[in-house]
Amino acid sequence: MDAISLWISTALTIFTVSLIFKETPLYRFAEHIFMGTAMGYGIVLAVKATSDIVWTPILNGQVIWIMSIILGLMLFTTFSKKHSWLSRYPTAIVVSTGVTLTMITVIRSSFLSQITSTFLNPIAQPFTGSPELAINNILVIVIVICTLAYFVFSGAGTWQNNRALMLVRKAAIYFMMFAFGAGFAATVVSRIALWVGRTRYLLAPDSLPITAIIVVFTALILVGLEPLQKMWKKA
Amino acid sequence: MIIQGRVVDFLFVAFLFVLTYVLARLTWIPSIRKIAAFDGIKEAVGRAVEMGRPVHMTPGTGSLNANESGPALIAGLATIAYAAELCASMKTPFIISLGSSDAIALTDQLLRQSFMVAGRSPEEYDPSVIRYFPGRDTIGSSLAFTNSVQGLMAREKPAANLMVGPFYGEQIALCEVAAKEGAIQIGGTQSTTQISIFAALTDYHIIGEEIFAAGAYVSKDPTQAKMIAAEDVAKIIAIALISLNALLIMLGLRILPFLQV
Amino acid sequence: MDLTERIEHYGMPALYLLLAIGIAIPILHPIGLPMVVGEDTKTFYALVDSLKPRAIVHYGIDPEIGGFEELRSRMIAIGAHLFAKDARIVFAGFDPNAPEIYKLLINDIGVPKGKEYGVDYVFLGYIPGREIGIASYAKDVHALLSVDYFGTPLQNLPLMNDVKTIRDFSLVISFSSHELPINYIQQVYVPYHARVAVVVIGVMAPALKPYYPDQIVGFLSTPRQGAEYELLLHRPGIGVADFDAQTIAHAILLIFIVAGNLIVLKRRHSKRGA
Amino acid sequence: MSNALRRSIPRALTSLIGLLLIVTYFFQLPSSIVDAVNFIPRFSVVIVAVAVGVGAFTLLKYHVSLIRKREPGRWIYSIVMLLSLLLFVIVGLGTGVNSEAFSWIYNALLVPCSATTYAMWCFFIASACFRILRVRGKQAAVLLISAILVMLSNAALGELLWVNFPLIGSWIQTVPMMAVFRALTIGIGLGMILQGIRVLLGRERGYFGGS
Repeated sequence: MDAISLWISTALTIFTVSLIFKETPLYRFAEHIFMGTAMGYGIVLAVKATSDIVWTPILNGQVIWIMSIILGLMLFTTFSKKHSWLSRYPTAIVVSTGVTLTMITVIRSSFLSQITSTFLNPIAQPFTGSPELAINNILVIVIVICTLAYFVFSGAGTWQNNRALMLVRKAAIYFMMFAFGAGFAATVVSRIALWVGRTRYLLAPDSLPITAIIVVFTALILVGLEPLQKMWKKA
Repeated sequence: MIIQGRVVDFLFVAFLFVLTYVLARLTWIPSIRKIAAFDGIKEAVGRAVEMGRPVHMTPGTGSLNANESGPALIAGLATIAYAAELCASMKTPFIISLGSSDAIALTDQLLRQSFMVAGRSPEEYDPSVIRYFPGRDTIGSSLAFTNSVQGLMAREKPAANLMVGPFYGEQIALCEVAAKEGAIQIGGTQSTTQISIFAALTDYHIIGEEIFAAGAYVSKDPTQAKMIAAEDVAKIIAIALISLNALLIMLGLRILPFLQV
Repeated sequence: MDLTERIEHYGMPALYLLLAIGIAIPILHPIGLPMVVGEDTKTFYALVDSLKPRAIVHYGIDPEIGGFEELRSRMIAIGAHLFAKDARIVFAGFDPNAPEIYKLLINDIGVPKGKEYGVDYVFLGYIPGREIGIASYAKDVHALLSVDYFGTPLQNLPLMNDVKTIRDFSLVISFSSHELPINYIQQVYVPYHARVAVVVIGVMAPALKPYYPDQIVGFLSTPRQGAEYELLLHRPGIGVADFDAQTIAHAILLIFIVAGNLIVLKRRHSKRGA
Repeated sequence: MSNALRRSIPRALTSLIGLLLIVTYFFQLPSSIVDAVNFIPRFSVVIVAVAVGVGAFTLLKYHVSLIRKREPGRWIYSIVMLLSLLLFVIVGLGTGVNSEAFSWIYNALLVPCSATTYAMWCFFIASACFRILRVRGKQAAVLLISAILVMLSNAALGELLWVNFPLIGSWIQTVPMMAVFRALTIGIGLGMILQGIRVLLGRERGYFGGS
């Protein structure tokens, strides 16, 4: 990478990360650059995607694709008070495809196959299986059932007040807390690895001096900006 | 003919459709258990009123027509519409960060409705409360969205931060920045890999499927409660199947093949 | 201000600074903290080590660019090991970031002298379509692609003449930061019973663990396994530095968690006293 | 009539599309019908792509208003935003996405910003550990214990204390954690299905029909 882009990207890196200490004009600058480039990139990608999908069929005489563009443009009516209802038509198409496609795939992947993978043998074939496997299988079955029962919403004040059910719900909360703790901690390693990678970039031989200069500059702004502004106001 | 391998799937969907239809016909109205997190929304808005600071809400990023993120986005918007209604009736300012360009029109419509329900005139509704940042649907990653929302929260110092919808890890940044400003936090998502972060970091956690119950929970329409009851029936079927199998498999019988058709 | 208040007040910035410095030190000067090599790493190492010379291996570059850092040390170590075992490697990716990552990776691995592009390794570029892409790749590579990433026709590449379907691979490895390995299992293991090995980031571990060791033959899921692999390979590199950084960072975190709990204890104590 | 155009027809359209997609997914139908129905998802992809324009317009409208008002401490940055947006769009549409100039800007501006935003999560998870992992009550204690066990098993520290620490961590993740997440997945799946039914019946609050 050439020197200019090395300077720019190192500066943007340090300005962005400085938010963990304070929001300064440096972060604001990097933030708006990011916002602008991301939006610009999004526009370029969208123009490319639209022309890739729509252009060739239209040239081949499939005029119906013009409809899709018109429907998309109807979303712009949201900026008008009078005609904003027109945006409901494209939204209807988008929402119903999204919801329905999810619905039909989820039945298998989240419902049926999750149930069938909980079809475990609680005694793990008593003559061949290991006791650990049996304990694990029983635990899985119990936890899945308790957690599912926790999310039964109806029947409040009537049959949900059953002693046993209340106990099940209480157990479910603890099971969930235990799982959430583990799930939270399991992400720690990956998150640290992210910054390790960025540190390796910042401390690479050719960017090390640049990093040092920009870190010092950013630190000065972080510490000195507020006192300076106060002095400015007094004067 | 039903396509091979989809028979059980079809029967199940058909069953749910029939079940909701039948339940809707009944005069019986199920009572729904309290979900603490939704009452937390009231508390959060109340605190914003006290402190005179805005409420920040976001349904995360994703596209309305995408698998999984679409339904979660709609669920998030339902919760946000409810929170916006509370804000409108208490005349407290709020900001909505959107990371989905296709949801802007929908959000706008929902907010107009919220203002009307809250008894405010539609003229008082200012569309600039919707702040859009390029998100997952536009550039394939939520990082630009996250970066901008971090900055927004550091500047506007919200008293409450409501995050319900599809999240992919960025909530850790949003929660921490909001926590630094002392905001009360409520969060929920459909993504199982991300639920733990919300559970650990938020004051009120809308756990997993509870986000889909939002609309039903806050509305006074009895049909909504019946929809929740239909879901409960399906859950009880799942519990029954798992326990039944555990019993039968010990006797050497297998019911698994019937579910794989 | 007493001690607990001071910890609460200055805790965050101190934690950030310590973390940044603690991670920077081993990156500049790897320490080489002691470690035990785990079973999963040994299994994976043996898997690659037992490859016959000239065996063909699919090397799936399937992470997002953000997930690459966590996988980097393992990708380098395994790549270097494959070259050392005289395996022939077909690099390809089902994530759009594959070309960017390939450029960094091939530089990191360092192609040994005498290895020739087209004979000993090829790069097929990004293959779109995710699960569908994997399925057609497994069925017939030549029907799916006619040229490699650099535009060379596949029939001009000696290595590709020995590859027709997924059955020609002795080992299929996917390095990924999302659910693509599951698609490999569905499209490569289930229909063809190819030997699939998977290397993923920690967040994906719970999703893939159930498939190991029944459907997949090798499974690595934490960055420390990169360091372990480097030790087995006698080629200490960034994995060892990463491991040092992780250990230091975890130590700092644990100290701060203890400090946070001390604050809670102290408060509870003083409340009771008052 | 106007009410029909404004409410009933979009609602009917939603149900119709959903029904068509469900039927073609489950039943074997003549390929001409299947092809026709398959147009719908592709249409919706185009709509979503065009919607990016709505997003861009919303963003620009807000920032232009900041610039007009000369909002202190904000408007200069809005100009920075506008300029970088324009630069990217002009280069991107002018020279194409595979050009040298485009990839230079991409690598110098977009890559460091996204990589750093991502890498910052390291600091955020650290401060979350410090802030959250405290024994405030019984539930928090359970969360803390499992979090620490998993963290110890992931780092070398646990192993130095006891060789079997990594086993504990992986057991927690493969048995209790997996079981809880499986139950959550089942529930979330059901939630999505029922939401789908609500949308198709025009009863979902997060969609227009809910009132």
